[in-house]
Amino acid sequence: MKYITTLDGKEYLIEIIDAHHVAIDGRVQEVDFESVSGQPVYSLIIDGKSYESYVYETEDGWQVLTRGRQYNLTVEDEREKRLRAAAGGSVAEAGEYHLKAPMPGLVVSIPVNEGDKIEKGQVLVILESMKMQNELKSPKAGVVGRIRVKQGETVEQRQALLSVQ
Amino acid sequence: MKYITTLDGKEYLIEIIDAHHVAIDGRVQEVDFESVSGQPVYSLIIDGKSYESYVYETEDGWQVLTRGRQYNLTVEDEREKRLRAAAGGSVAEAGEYHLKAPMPGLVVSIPVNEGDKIEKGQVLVILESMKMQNELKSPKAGVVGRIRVKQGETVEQRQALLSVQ
Amino acid sequence: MVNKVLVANRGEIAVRIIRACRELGVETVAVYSEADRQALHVRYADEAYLLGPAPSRESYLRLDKIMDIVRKSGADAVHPGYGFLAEREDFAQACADDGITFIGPRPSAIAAMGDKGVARSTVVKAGVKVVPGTEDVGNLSNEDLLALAPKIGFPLLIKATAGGGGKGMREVRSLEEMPALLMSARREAESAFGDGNVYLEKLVEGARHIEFQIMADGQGNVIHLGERDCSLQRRHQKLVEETPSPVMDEELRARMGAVAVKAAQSVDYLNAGTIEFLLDKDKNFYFLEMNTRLQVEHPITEMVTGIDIVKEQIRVARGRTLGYKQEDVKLTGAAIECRINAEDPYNGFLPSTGRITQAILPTGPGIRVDTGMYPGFEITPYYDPMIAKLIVWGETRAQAILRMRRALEEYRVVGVRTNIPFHQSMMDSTRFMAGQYDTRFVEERFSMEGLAESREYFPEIAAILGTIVAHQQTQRSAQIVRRGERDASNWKWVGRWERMHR
Amino acid sequence: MVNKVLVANRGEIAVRIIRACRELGVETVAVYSEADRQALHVRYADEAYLLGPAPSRESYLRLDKIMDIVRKSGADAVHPGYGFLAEREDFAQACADDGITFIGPRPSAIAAMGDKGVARSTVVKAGVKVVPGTEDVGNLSNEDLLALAPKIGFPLLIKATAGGGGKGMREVRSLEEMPALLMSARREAESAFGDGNVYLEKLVEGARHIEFQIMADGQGNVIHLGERDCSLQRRHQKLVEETPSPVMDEELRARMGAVAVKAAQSVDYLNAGTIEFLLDKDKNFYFLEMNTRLQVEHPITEMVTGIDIVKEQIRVARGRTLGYKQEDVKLTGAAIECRINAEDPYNGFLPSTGRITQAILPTGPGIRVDTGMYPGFEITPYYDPMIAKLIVWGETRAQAILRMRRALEEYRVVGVRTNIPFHQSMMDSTRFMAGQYDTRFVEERFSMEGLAESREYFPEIAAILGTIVAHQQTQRSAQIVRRGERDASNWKWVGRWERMHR
Repeated sequence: MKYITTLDGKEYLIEIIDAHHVAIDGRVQEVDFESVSGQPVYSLIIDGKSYESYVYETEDGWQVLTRGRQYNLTVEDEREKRLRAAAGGSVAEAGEYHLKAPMPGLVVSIPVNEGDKIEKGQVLVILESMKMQNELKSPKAGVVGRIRVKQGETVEQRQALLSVQ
Repeated sequence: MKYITTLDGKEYLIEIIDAHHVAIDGRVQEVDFESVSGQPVYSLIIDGKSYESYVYETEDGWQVLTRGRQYNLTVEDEREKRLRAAAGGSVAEAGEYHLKAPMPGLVVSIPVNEGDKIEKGQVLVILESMKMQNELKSPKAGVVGRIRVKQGETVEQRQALLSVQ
Repeated sequence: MVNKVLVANRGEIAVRIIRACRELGVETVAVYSEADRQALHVRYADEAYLLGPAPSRESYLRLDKIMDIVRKSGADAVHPGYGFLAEREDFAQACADDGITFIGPRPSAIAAMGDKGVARSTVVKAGVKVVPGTEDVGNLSNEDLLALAPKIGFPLLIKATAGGGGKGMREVRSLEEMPALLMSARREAESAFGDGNVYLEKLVEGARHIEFQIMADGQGNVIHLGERDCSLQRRHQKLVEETPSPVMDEELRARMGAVAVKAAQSVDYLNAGTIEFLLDKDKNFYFLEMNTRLQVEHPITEMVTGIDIVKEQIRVARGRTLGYKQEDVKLTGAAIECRINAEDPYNGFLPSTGRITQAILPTGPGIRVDTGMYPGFEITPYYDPMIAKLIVWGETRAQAILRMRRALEEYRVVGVRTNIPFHQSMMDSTRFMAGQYDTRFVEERFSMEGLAESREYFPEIAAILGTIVAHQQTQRSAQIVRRGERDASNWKWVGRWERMHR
Repeated sequence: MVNKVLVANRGEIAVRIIRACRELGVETVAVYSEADRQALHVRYADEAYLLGPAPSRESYLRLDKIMDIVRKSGADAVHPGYGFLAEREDFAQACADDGITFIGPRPSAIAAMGDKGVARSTVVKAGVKVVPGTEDVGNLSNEDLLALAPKIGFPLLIKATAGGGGKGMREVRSLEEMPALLMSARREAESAFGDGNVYLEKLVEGARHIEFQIMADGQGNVIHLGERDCSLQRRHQKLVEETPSPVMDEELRARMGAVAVKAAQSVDYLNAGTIEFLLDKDKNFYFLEMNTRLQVEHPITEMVTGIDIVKEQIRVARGRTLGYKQEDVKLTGAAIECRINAEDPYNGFLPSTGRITQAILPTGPGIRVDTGMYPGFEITPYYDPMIAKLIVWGETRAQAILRMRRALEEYRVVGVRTNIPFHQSMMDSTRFMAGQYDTRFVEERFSMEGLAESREYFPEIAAILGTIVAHQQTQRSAQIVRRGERDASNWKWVGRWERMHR
C-alpha cells in the first residue's frame, strides 16, 4: 500500500511493504513497530534507533508527538490524492467554518450575534472549563451564521456551537 | 440472594439486598461498592470507612487482601451448602491430590517415582522459575500416581504434573 | 487533638495531606464529589464521605456539608489544602466555634490577608513596601476604579480581592479597554471565589515573582524557609517554580526573608503561609500578597530544606513549637517543579478532558511526582487542569534542569493531552538555562513553534510513524466493512463472538 | 570517551543506568530479549537491539552478541549493571581488547574477587579477617569438600565460587545431608552462572550482614559511602536493606570502612564495589566477599549521602578523579529499601507471573521507586522475580519506617501477587522496629500468620467484600448461560456484537 504523506510542506512517498518493511521515497527500511500494551502509544525501532510516539488523529490529518516535538501531517493514498487534486485543493478553506467545543464546558458568553461581520481572530464564544475561561476565536473573517448554543449552557466536547460563513 | 460465607471457622449469613445494601447476620448495612477502573481491585465504603481490597478466586474459595492482611473464605449459596452437607463434607481431602504447576517454569527434577510411598511434606517436583528453584511438596501422605512430565520439560501454569493417591 | 483530620480538598493536595497524616499515625477523612468516587484521595483515606454533585459549588465549596461531615466522622481537625475553602475566614471560624483544630492560620489573619486591599494597607503600616495601586479601600465600584486608574498609571493589573491563581486577573494597557476587562475580571472572580470584588495594582515590568515560605507557631516564633522563583507564568498561572531563585544572593535572601517574617508578624500569623513579592531589575522588591495556606509549589522548598512542611503544619496546629529555628534551615542543592496540566500546548493550551488510559511516572533519583491521577481515572471539566506536579532535585541548578529534562522525556500520559512538551521546550530554552526570565517571559518571548527548533527534527520518522498508524486504521475499517458484507456466514460470527466474550 | 553507553542488562537497573546517562547527556543503547521488546529500558533508550530469545543464556548472557552490538551501534562504553555478565572477567577483558570503556573494575580485580576462594585468600594476605572455610583453593571435588567439612565444623554453608544473590547456596547441618546439598547447590550454580564450583564457609549464627559501598578512581583514591544492613534475607536473598545499620556506631563504621577500603586496595580496585561482612553479636566482623559491580540496594546509600553512585561510576570510568573525598561523605537521616518481588507471601513465596494490568506507585516526599514495570507489561518466568525497589528516606529511622508503611499501603499492583504484605508485616514487627534482627530472622522467627496479628482484623468487611465479588460473578455466569440458551434470537445478537465492536 502506497501513501503520500505531507509534513511541513514536504511530500514523502511511503510504501508499507509488510509488517517489517516500509519504503520511504524508494528507500526500503526495516522497521520494528509496535503499539505499547494496546495503547495509542507507538514504539518504532528503525536502524537501531528507538522512538516512542503518541499519534493522534485530528480532523485535518495526524499529529505525531515524538521526542518533545509535534509534527502535523496528512496521509493520503494515491486515489485520495488524485480526488483532491481534481477537486482543486482543500474545500474547507473556502467553505463554512463550524466552531465546535474543543472540550466539555460551560458557555460563559457569546460576544457575537447572528449576521455580524467579524474579523479573523475575533472572539466567538467564551467557554469555561477546568475553572479557566477560554476564548474561542474565528480562524477567518466572515459573517456569523447560525448560533446553536445559549449563554449558560453546558456543552459536550465537539458539540457544534456556531458557524462562520 | 443469600450466601453463607465462612472465614476463620466462623460463618456469616450475608444477603445481597440490592446494589447499595447488604445484610450481615440480619443487620442491614448501606454499602458503596465499586470495582476501581474495571480492575479486580474493589473499593468499599461502609459506615464512612473506606476499604480497598484485592479479591482473588482460588480453587478452594476466595482470598480477600485488605489493609495488609489476607482473609481466606468460602462463599456458598444455600443450595450449595445443602448439597455439600448431604455429601458429607469435603470430598477433596479423601481423594486424589493432583499437583499442578503453580507458575510456568522448567522441571529441574522429579525426586519420586510412580508407585513410591511418600510422606506428607515430601518433595515431589523441583520447578525452576524466575531463576529460583522451588520445591513442590505433597500436602498428604500416599502413593505417587501417574507422573505426567519429564525432567527438563517446560510447563505452563496450572499444568498437571503428577498425582498422589 | 489532631488525631483525625478531615481533608477538605481533592486531587494531589488531598493525597499529599493524607500522606503526612498517615506518617504521623493520624487518621484521615476524605470528602468527595460524585465525580471523585474513585479518586486517589478517597481510596487512600481511612474514611470517605460524599459531598454532592461534581460542580465545586455543590461539593467542595459546601462549607455547611463539610462541617456536618466533621461532626459525623468525629474528626478533630481540618486541613483545607489550597483553593476551594482554604482562604475562607468563615471556614476557620466555623472550626474554631466547634472546637475543631483548623490546620492553618487564625481567622483574623485570613481576614486581614484574604482581602488583598486590607492586606496591602496592613503591611504598609508595618513598614513593608507594596506595589503602587488602590490602597486601603474596600469594595470599589467600576466608576471609582476607572477614576483611580490614570493616577496609578498604565499598564496596570485588575486583581480579585479574594483572589489567587490568576483567576479574576486582567492586564490593562489603556483606559479604553478597561471597562470590558473589569467586567470579565469580576465575572471570573465571582465564579471562582463567590466574590466579584477587584482592586488595581501597577504592573511592574521586567519583574520576577519571588515568594517566601513562612512557618509560624503559637509561641510567636516565625521563620522563613527561603524563596521560590515563580516568574514563569501564563495568564497569571504559575507553570514552573524553582528554588533557589537564579537571581537571589545570601544578602538579598536575608533582607527579603526578614521583611516576609515582619509581614507575617503584622497579622499575628500562625502555621504555614507564603509572602509574594515582585522583584524588579534593580533588586527593589514589593509586597504583592500573602497566601494564607499551603502553596501548590511547597514541595520544591521541601526538597532543598529536607523539611516536611505539611508535618510541620500539623505539629504547629497541635500547639507545639516549630521543629526548626531559622539557623537550622539550610538550603542544599536546587529544586524545580513543573506543573503538568491537562491542556494542549499545540492548540492554544486549551484544556483537555478524558479518561487516563495509561500513566507511567518518571521515577529514580531526585524525582518526586505529586498527583491524584492514575490509569482509569477520568479528568473532568469541573476542576483545575493541573493533574500532577513533577518535582526534581539536583546538587546544582544545572543538574536539576538536566534531571527535569530526563523526567519529562520519561513521563507518559495517555488519554488527555498535557503541557509536557511545553515544559520540555522551556527546559531547553537558553534563557531559562541562564536564569534570565521574568513574569512576561512565557507570553512575550516564548512560542512552541520557535522553541521546538531546539529539539532534533525527525520528519522522516514522524512521516513513517503517522503513515503506519493511518495504514493500520485503514486496514481495520476495511475489515469492518468486509465483516458487514458477510451475510451468509453470520451464524459463524455468532459462535466466534460468543467464544471470545465468554 | 563515554559518549554512548551500551547497557548490558534489563529491568529496573537498565532503566536506572539509562537515567544517569541521560542526565549526563550520554547516549544510550539498550539490548533486549524477545520477551522484553516492550520493556521500559527499550522504550527509554536512544537505541535498542534485539539479542535473542527470552532465556538469559540465549540473550542477556550472550557476550558474543553483546560485543557485536557494541561494534554495530558505535557505543564507546558498556555498563553491565548487576547479575548476568556483570562479574565476568571475560566481559571486561573483551571491552578492554576492543578499546571500549567498561564501567566497572579492571578484569584483574573481577577475577581476583569473582572467584570467592581467591578473594578470601587475597584479603587474608592484606590482613583482613575472613569467615573460616575452605581457604586458598580452586575447584574442589565433592570428596575434598566432604573431607574438609568436619574440620570447619557444622553448621556450614555451601556457596558458589562464581556466586551471588543466594544462588547455589545451601546450609548444611550435618555430614549426612551434605552430598545431596552439594549436588543441588552445584546444579543451581551451574544454571545461574554457568559455573558449578562451590566452596565451604562456617555459618556464623546470630550475625548481621553488613556491607560497605566503595568507590575508587584511577588515581588511587578509594573511599567508602557508609554501610548497608542487609540482614533481612529469605533463602539467602536480601529482602530489606537499611542504612545506617541500627547496630552501627561511628567508631565501628570508621574501623569497618577502613578495612573495606583496604580490601578494595588489595586488588587495585577501580569504580564502584561492595565489601560484604558478617558482624557477630560481639561486634567482631569478617570479610564475606566483594561484589565487583553496582549493587541492587545502592539507592539507600544515595538517599543518605546525596551522591549519585551511577554518575560517579561514569565519572571514574572517564578517568576523572572522584567527586568526593572521604570527609565530604556525610550521612543524613535514614533510608530503607523493600524489594518488591512477584511472589505470593501467603503461598510459600512461590513466584507469580502474568501481565501487570494496573500499577499505582507510592509517591510524595522521601519516596523513590526504581522499577522497569508498568501496566501492560508481562512478568515472565525467565528472569528474577524482583519487579520494583521501594526506597524511602526519613529524617530518622523511625520516620523512615513510618514512611515505608505509608508507601507500602499505597502501592497497588494488579496482575501478579507481590510480597508487599510481607513487607507490611515486617515494618510492623517489634523486632524490626527495635532493630533487633539477624540473617536468620525471616526464616526462623517470622511467619505471615503470626505477624498478620499486628494488623487490624476486619472479618466482617472481608466477608462482605468476598461475598459481593462472588455474587457478581455468579450473576455474570448466569447471564452467559442465558445467552447460550438464546437460539431464536441469535440474529439480534449478531447486530449487537457488531455494534459493540465497531
